[in-house]
Amino acid sequence: MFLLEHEGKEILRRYGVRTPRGVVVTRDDLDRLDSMVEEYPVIVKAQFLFGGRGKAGAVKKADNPKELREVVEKLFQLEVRGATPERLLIEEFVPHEEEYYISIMASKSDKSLLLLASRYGGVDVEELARMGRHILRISLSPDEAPMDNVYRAVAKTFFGSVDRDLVSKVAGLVKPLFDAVLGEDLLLVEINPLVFLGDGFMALDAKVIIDDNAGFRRDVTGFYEYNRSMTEGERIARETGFAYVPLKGDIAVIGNGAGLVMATLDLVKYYGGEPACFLDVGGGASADRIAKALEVVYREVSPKRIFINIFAGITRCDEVAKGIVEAVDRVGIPPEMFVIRLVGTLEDVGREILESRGFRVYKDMDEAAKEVVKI
Amino acid sequence: MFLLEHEGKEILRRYGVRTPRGVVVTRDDLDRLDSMVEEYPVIVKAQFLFGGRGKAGAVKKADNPKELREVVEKLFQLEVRGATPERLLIEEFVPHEEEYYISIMASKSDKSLLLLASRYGGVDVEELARMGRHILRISLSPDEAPMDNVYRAVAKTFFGSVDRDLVSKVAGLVKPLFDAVLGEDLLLVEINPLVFLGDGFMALDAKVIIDDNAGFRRDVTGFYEYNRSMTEGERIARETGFAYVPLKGDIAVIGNGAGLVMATLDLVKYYGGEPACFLDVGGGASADRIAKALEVVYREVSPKRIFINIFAGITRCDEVAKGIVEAVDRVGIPPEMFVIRLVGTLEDVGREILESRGFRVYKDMDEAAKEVVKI
Amino acid sequence: MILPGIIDREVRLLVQGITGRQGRFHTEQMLKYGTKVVAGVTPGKGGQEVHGVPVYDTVEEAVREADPTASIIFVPAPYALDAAAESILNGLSPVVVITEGIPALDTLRMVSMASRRGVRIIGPNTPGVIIPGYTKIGIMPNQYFSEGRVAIVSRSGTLTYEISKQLLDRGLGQRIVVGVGGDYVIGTSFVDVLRALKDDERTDAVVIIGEIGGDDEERAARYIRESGFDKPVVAYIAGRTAPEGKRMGHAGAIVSEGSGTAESKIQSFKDVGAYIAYRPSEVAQIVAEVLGVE
Amino acid sequence: MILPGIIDREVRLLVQGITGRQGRFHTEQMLKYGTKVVAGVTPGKGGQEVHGVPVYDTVEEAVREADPTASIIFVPAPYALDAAAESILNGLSPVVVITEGIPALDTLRMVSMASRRGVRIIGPNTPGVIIPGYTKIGIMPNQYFSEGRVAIVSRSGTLTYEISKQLLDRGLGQRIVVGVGGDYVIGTSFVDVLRALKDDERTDAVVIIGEIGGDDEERAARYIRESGFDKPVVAYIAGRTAPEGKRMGHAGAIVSEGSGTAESKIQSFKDVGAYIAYRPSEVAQIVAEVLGVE
Repeated sequence: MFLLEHEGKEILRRYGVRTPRGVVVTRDDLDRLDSMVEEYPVIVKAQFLFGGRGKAGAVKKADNPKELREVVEKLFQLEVRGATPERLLIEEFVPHEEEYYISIMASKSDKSLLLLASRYGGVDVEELARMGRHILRISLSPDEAPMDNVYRAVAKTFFGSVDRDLVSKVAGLVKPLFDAVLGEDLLLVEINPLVFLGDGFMALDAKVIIDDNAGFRRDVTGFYEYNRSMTEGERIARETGFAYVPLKGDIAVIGNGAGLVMATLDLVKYYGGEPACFLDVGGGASADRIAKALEVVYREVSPKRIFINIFAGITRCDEVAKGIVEAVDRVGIPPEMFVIRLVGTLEDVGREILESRGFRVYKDMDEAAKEVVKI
Repeated sequence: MFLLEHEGKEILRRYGVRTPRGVVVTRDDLDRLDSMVEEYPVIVKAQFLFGGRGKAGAVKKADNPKELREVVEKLFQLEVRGATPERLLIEEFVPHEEEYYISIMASKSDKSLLLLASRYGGVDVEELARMGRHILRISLSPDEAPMDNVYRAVAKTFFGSVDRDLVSKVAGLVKPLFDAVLGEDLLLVEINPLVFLGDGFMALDAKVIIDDNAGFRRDVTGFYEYNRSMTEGERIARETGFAYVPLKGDIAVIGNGAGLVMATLDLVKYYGGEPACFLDVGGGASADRIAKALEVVYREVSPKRIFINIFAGITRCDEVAKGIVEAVDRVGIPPEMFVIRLVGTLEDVGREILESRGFRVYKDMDEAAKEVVKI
Repeated sequence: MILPGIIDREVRLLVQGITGRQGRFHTEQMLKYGTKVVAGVTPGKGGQEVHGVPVYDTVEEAVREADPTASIIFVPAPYALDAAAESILNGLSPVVVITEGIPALDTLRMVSMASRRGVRIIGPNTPGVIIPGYTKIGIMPNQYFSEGRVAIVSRSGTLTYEISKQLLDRGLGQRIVVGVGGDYVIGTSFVDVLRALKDDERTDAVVIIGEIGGDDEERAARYIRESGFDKPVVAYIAGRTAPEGKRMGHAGAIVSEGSGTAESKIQSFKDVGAYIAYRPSEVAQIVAEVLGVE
Repeated sequence: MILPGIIDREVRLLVQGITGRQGRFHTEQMLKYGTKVVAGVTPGKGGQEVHGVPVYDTVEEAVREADPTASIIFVPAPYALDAAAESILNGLSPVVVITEGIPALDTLRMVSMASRRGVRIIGPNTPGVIIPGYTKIGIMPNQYFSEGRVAIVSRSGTLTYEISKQLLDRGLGQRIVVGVGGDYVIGTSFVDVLRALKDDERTDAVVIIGEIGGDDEERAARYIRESGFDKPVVAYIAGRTAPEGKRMGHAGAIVSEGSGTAESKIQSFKDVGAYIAYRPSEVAQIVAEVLGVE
């Protein structure tokens, strides 16, 4: 789960990383702006769930209350990638010279925690790599506490020096970052730009991702992304445990298994169709669950057709068939909307149920996909 | 460094392990015994730096002040392996049925921390192994905190059950033990017997070894073994950084390198002599250091002969030679006491110095050893 | 029949979480397949039996009593690290982690404990491993696999059964099928499996079923080039049409800020001379052509 | 000339603590011996040179600038773990730890970090490793070693030079000499070295110089039997006359409560058919006889 910048910074502060003084405002605060901001200049940043805000014009400076008002109004109207911000972060302007980069992530390729640092912050790390900038990489297991050598390497990277005082300042940044990663189940904490103010570091930005899987041991329900405006279908899917992603097309795709459903989307597109959603019912779905999934999809994406692709292992084809019948009878989905491909466990039973209700049941995924795109 | 039982128990208590209420007495406390012990019966244990005290009669029960007095006087006179105790530990008598065994050690063979546990305490672990008793073994790196599976395995071993309450009681013992090992640089913590009192465990005994090498990060100078009556030579050796062990024979053995000195002892014995000490001057010893070593040995073990065996790498034979000359001139060691074997770096210079003073210098270790035993 | 590097010795399987619904069901399925399931563990359920398999309270006890060599884990996510650690500490390998939804830090800890002890973790969130005709340590339906000479390594479950069945329909059985798992962090990567297959005389061709997210496929391609891997490789990548920033079911299946795209993966495989299948049904077709089977 | 398992690749050496007295002296000695010392590290001394070897502030920088493959550590005990960790994190192997007096927990951490990453730690408290005629990563005096076909693995320093010289006197050079170190916990044990030597075609015979304490010798003996190790082994154990409970110089050299005795070690070696030398001078004599050299 992505955190908004201000949420990420709250976590950083809790672990002892300095951030600029700031205040979060919503549209409701427009009339109270003057009382909320005391010193100028300030930096105003639209809070989006993705990076690249600088380029998108989502970060602006204001030197006085009048400018602040203008900037705030402008940013609340800013649309980036189809979204307008619900919150802005207004922060003290922090003069600085150098900008640094640092991040720690759970790294798939290293199978460990990976620290990256560069003396050139402000641009993203992929760009640093393309520019041939030196990027320090250190891999530690979660059980391995960073030692002095880690702080020295970072100090050397930032300042070209392992001066003791600098190294201890670096420790005062890096140790808390590792603590935050371990303490909050972070998949990523990235500070870019990071600045050095002589007596220590300050995080001017923060990109933080919390591991959704850690929900059983820490509360992640308070964050913006968790509560962002979801579609009714997304909400039901989350409650029910489906993997569901609404898309732009008109052919709803439902199947069992993430890989199979992805492959089915690709196949629909391959034959010229446009998927309306991705919905993975998971393994061993009951008839009820299938009917529920169909209901979500039918109500929400108003598809022209529904492509059901089941390759049954633990899943039973009879349950799938019953679920389809239920969806038709109870939810009222028109039978002609379905293209059904069904193979595997109890295939014959499922086929019989469906054929007795007049459905055609495909064995071959390609044939079914070809049929579904003929709308 | 071995700790006395009461010292080990103090550490355990600091980490939250229960031990019997108790008091340490020395010979000075003999007249105050009555005021020091309030409840009876008590167990009185002579504090030695080695195990097997039960068999040696160093543990006794007393049911009243009179018995206590008798027992205490008796134990202060007890001689085991040539030592009499300076301190006794008087503890409440803890009635119990089962006795368990648990230990954690820095294990050379496993290259990790090794936890051993057995449901049969009271005898030592080697004996348990010989008896074919099941001993639980779990190896963890110092970075790997024990998880529930460790506590379950111990609970299963002790009680044949993984009942939640028992497992949590085990956790309340095992976690503190690991914490103590990590927090105090222990090479070994062994509780045998360990007893279970329904609401938790209690350590009736404690064998604890602290890593001497950790002296730079924790104070180990307060313990009994550190302050035990040492010979003058042992004290000087510790200050100077020699490895020095006084022995019973009459041929002092000095060399460079622990393995070489051990081999030299063996060789002396092989040819029928008895070593008076082991002294390793270390690598690259200066003339002063050599003279110092000779002085220690001469004063302390009053040897009939001094066997110097130097195979010089970093060590320089000229320094060794000068050291010998200095010991003769300044300390007054009779030249005829020496048998000198000297090879390696600057051998010729060293030999010349010594021969000019009338010493015979051997090249061959065996020849020198044969010579030294002819007393 | 073992495949050194993945399964190093005869498999005597321990099932952790054997008394749960999933554990029971798949124990039965594995027994039917012929897997030597010698023990189960569920703390507190020691002394029971599940389909004739004795259940123990601890792995240590199971090891003493039944001598298992490998483990499969059906324990819920909050307890999965602890369960895996217990098998790792007892030297079982591989440890196949079926459980879904394990926090990444727990998986990292698991992998780190394992790698230090030379234990192989497969998964988490994997259907497991099957060596048709020999053993199954997993949850894949028995009927879609049969002894043969095509190795499959895959990040997906159902899609693998689909492709495996299509191979069977063409008379092509499997040497081994390894589900590496759909999670963000996994213990065994494509490269680990390729390394084991490189000189395996029972393998004629390798099918890689990848998907968006991460760079395991790119690393596999690099390994193919650098190691001089000379068996034919057929790659299929799912998620070519997945939108950026959306997690497609699997925790690891996400394209973020332009990295982890299907295009990048397909290109990497093309660059090293692998055959690319654009539809699942093409996989079996290409393998058949490459091996000259019709 | 490398010995896979101990030294897996061409040695380009990094010296950690190069600006200290010991570091400087042995860098010079190693250079004289022909070791490719390519870099040194002392934090805060970056930019200097020691005997022509460039000094860096961090291992990471040294790796980027000078591409070392292995490291030797002369850093004082309180900082040795940190220094070793730095080399381990940068993938150098072997890491030869000369430092004496490192706490056992630090060594355990070192070994654990290393084993997880496939890095070999030699030592601590070791004279190092020498492959005569090729490279020296250590502090042993150059003059007592010469190219040959006898491998020596030893817990002792000076005693090893003694025995090595006696071998030379009989015309027997060394394939490799590995000081495993005198500490209580060490990274590389006798068994690790024997495993590497087992199929080494350049080794005709192996000398094991053990001492009291621990059970490394007993494990080596067991390995000899179980692996079918078929090169002749000559064992010498120091400390036969050491009293119980006294630490004889080395942290690991102590007989406690009847375990770790020289008798036990000698008996173990006898049981597996190794030749036993009772005096240092017998070692070379036995090796010469066994190899038919006179």
